Amino acid sequence: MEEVLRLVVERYNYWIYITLMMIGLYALIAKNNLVKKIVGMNIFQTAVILFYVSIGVKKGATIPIIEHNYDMAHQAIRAADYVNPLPHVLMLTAIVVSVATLGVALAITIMVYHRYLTLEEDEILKQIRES
Amino acid sequence: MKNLGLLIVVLVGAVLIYATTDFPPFGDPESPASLHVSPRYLENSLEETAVPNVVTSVLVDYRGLDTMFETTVVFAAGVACFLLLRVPRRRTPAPRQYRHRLTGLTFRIKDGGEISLPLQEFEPMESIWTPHDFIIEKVCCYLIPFIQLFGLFVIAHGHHSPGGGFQGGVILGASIILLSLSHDLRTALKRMGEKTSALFSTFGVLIYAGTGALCLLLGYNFLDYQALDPLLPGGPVMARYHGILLVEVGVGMAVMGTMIWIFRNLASRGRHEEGL
Amino acid sequence: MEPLTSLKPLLAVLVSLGVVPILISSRSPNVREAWTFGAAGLKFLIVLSMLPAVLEGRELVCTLAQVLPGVAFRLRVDALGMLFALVASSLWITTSAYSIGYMRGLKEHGQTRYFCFFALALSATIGVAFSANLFTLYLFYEMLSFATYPLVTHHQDAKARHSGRKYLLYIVGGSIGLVLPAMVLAYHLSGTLEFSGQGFLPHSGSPILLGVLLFMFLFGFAKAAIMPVHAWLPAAMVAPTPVSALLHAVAVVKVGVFCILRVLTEVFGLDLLASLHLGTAVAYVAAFTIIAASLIALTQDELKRLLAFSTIGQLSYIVLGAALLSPKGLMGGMIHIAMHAFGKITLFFCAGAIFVATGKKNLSEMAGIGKRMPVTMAAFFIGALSIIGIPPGGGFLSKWYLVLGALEADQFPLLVVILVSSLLNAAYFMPIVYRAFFVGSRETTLPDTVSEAPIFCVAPLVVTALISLVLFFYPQPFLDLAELAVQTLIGGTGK
Amino acid sequence: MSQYYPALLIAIPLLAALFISASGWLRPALCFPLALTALGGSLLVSLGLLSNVIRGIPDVYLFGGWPPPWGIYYRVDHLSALVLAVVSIVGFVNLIAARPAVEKEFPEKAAPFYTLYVLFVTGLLGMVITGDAFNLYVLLEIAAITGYALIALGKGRAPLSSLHYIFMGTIGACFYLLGVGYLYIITGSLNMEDIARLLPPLYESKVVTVAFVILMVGIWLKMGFFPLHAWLPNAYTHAPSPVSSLVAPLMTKVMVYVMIRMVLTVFTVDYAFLVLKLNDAVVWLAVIAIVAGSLLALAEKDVKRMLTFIVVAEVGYMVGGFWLGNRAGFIGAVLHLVNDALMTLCLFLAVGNIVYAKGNSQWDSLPGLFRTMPWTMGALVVGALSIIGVPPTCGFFSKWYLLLGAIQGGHYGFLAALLFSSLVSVVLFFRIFEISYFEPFGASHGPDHGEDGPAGREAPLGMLVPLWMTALGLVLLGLYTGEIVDRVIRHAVPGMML
Repeated sequence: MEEVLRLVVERYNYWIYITLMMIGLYALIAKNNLVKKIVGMNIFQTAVILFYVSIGVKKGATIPIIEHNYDMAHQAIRAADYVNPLPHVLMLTAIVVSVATLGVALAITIMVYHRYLTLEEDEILKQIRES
Repeated sequence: MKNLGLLIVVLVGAVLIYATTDFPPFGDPESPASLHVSPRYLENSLEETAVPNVVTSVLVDYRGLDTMFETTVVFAAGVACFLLLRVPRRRTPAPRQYRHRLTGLTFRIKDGGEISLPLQEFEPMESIWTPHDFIIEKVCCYLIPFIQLFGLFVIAHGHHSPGGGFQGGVILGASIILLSLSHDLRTALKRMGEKTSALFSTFGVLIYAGTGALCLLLGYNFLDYQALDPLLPGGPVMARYHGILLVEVGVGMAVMGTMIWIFRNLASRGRHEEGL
Repeated sequence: MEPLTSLKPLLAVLVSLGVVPILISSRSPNVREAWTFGAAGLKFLIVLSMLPAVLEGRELVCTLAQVLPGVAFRLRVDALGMLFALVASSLWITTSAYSIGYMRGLKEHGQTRYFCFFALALSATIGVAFSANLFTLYLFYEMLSFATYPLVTHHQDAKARHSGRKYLLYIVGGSIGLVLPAMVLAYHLSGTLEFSGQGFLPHSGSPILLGVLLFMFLFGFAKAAIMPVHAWLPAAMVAPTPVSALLHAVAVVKVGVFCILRVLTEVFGLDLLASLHLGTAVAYVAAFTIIAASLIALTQDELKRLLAFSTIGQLSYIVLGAALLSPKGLMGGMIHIAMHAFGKITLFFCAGAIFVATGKKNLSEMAGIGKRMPVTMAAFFIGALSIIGIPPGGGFLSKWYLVLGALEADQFPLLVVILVSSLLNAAYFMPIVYRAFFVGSRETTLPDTVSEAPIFCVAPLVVTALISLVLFFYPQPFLDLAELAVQTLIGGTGK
Repeated sequence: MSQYYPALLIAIPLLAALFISASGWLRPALCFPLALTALGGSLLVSLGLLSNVIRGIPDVYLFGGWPPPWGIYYRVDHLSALVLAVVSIVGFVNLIAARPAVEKEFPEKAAPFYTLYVLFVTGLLGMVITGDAFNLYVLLEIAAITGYALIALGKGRAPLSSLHYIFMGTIGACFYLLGVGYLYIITGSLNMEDIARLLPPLYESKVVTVAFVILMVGIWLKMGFFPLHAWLPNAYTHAPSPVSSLVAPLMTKVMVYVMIRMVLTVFTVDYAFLVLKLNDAVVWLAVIAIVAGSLLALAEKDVKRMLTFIVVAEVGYMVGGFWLGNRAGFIGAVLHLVNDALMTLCLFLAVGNIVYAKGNSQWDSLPGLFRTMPWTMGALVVGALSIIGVPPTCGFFSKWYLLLGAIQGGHYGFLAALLFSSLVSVVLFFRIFEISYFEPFGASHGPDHGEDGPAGREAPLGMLVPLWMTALGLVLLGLYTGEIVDRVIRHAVPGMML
């Protein structure tokens, strides 16, 4: 029991991201409104970002900006003092990508709305079937 | 659909959770991710690129290619929104409305007619239009310059503090977007036209890719800012430092231009009318 | 002897392929047909020019590309291929002449298309004849299938569409559904597809697998029209008569039979077939087809359908000959390719000539036609003689060898089949000839205006009929070729 | 010079895309020539890379001069060089054919169209050549976002289809990203070869297993592998024809390449085939994909839509062939990747011509096409024969290897599925040919021989030339199969499969 508890406590961050991700995925699959789907998509992407960022965390470390006038001659920089910068870099990219996707998705949603005057998927499909 | 979605979600979630048991604990400084590649960035960044902000140096230098494509993604999104939404202006005879600048009186001209009054006193307007709120207008007028200044600072100071081209570019873009929100789209367009924002976005990416290509021309690898040494003061390490700055400016331009571009096309469904 | 490397086989294949762009581009029918003639003549000459070397026992080889490990796109001229190519290329000339008469006589549409695909089909036929391995064979086989489709469906009406479907179903279904996997399996077993006198399949393969493989080939090459995959042939008779004549009496069906011959002799090899008793099995399938097709032919009224069923029966003679696995039987089968080709094409030409002159297709309407079209019907008589196997028709020789082969192989039931079938052949052909000449003028339903078809129709059929006769007295080139072919097959086994 | 090829391959089209966008505002007439130059340039570079690889010159390019695993590097081997060549050829040829359609359908938006077009190709080229797992994700998104936009440009329900594509594509890409994250968390590296080096001691870890599974699911989503294909037919059908003929041949093929690359370079064949033992299951999935794709295609009455289902079936060919896990299957899969890209291009170009002339590709617009558009239909026939698998077109040879692989692997279900789909293709295409050849009935009769057939004109020369280049390419590719396999693909076969 203790073992299990420890497992959960030590890794709760992953559970959170998985929960978030599944919320997003569910919205993507099950929601009828296109904008809600897009929101779900964004939650989904954000969950992945959270996952990555949480990889970078180190206990007792600070942000990865080396102090100014760091005296390198006397003291080597210890990597353990700074959090892992790589996931942050990657997630900057991923954030930008998700923004770009969001932009294109919204543009297309506007086109869809303009064409069918609704954002409810079942109504749109009904219109398509009837035409 | 709902049940299917639930089923899929539960299944996928279960698989993902199943794997977490083998993950290193949260915040473990001994995790492989903290031990394998990243230490070098932390330990050598200052020495190799003279940039204290390791995120910046990794972003723009060590993994500069990713960032170049990332900027390209933004650019592509801008072009995509333009391609999909922008309605080309067509000269079809239709009723038009004009507002007298000084008095605020509005005129309606029937199908394609012309006004005989001096044109510079009038401005065209659309039917969807809301009057401006004086307080918001003024407050934003004072805010915007400071926002822009801050944006420039974030770009320029990205080497030493959190920030950089993306963040600064977004802030700059937001200032123009705030202008369109507080006033109207046309006012903002007058300050920064569609062509300007599009070219900003294009040339921003071009600065990035061009810097890379310049390195190539100077006989080094693509994006190896060391190549800029002969052009910039301070030796090869500082060449990297300056190269990063150059690229950050490009990123800032691209992001700012694209944000504004996308916003306008989304907000007005590509018509660029006065209202939003 | 060393095989000769030569471009001639390739030229022979390409000459008609090369003429297609010219045909498409030229607007004048005369120029177009002159080119067709030129290509046909040239093709025949090229084939003929290779004859001496082949008769010396040499092979001409032309490798184009190595496409798969151990499999090349390669052409090879051997005796059997030469025999077939000679028949096909010589008949293209006569058929070209006949086509002109027929197509112009009936004012058919789409003549350019017709001549183009005809040329393509001939290319493919020669290609099959000169294939050095199963892959090349398959390539040209498929090419022929698709090049023939527009010819079969030339009339572009609902009936043609239906026949086209049937044609594709059997031919392409067979080649993709059966031959292709069989080929891959054979390659998997032996690592090669190259024909060789002893067959290339390893003798160690499981007998059941080999048996299945054989029947996949046998029915997959549906152009050979062995029952039960014969139904496309009568259906394809909706095509214009020259198409039926050349393609369905000579090129297409003979390609099918030729493929089966190659498979029996050079993929499996006679020894392997003998040791597994597969030859007998094939022989009985062929025998069944012979009898059944002849019986069905008896009941037909439409002349072209009758000829189609007759063709189905005759094709199985060739398969039967090979399946006897005896030298004489093999020879009989091979010669029958030539003999049947000349005989049957004469008959088809006659059917076409009658159609051009009278518009009649059914036998019941042809009573007394011999008096109106004496030349045509005389040629018909000669062709029929050849098919039945009565001297002085060339067909007699091939049947003679087949009978000898059956005796050699101690297969008395098959001997009986051959003889009975000859009787049946006579039973469906002779009444036609009789009714053409020997009925009173009162029974004739034909109008008085009917006379011989245009000269372009009549001349070719006279020529082919004469060749049928000549072949009885002077069968030397074909006999020699067949003997050579058999020697390479049997010689390899050490007999 | 040749050591710069990997950088040039990406830099040329990327810079050109920017110039095209700029010239759209400054000098619109330059857009098309710029695009043509860019793709022509990257075509030359990719051919150069291929010839380098054949001559045995290794090509590793370190971006920014940083050594792996710290920097990003591009690596060219036999497999990627081949796929690069295919991608750039398809992109180039299709661009020529795109011009008349672009000028007809959206002349005022040519500049952004060509910009996105070139960026799409850039993204695909980058995906193929990159040696970094995360870089691949970014490039994937470039190709995806440009693809979404280009597809949404179509008429009718195109935006909705594109939106669905966005949803599915984003899930796929996120799964990919997540899988890379899983690998990162236990290895600490993003470089493909570095990960492969670090993985073997971790094979037992659940993280690796799950990473593999979600990576595969993500990639399959992107390539439209059968149960995950739902977005594909709509998106490809409603897209404008120059877009369908770009996206349909390339996107799925490149994703197949990514799958092969992941298994080969990151996880290694040993892990995928020996430790996980998923082969049989995946091949059976492929069998279902092939059969289902073929059957669904039968139900369609629109040529373009039918082709999209054929694409679904063809994806099954490649995935199945690869997962057979033997030499012939591997060669078949890679060869089919090359061939299918060209075959699909040929077919979609031909359909694009029909759409150009008739407005749509429904069966109603087919009658009389052999008469009015003989060249287009001729090329369609060649493409169809290749899909069916008739020698000497290239489709036969890849099918041959796949069949051989199925026999050697003893997987008779796959064998049957391949044959079944070939036969269904015969039916599919000959239905089209029948309609366009026979109908309208009676048009070809009478003494006038149907001179007054249905009205219609052949597509412009600018569309016919690339179409016929592709069609002839199918035959040439078939005849040079031996060379390609011998010089290129054979060297890409992983050692375990020999």
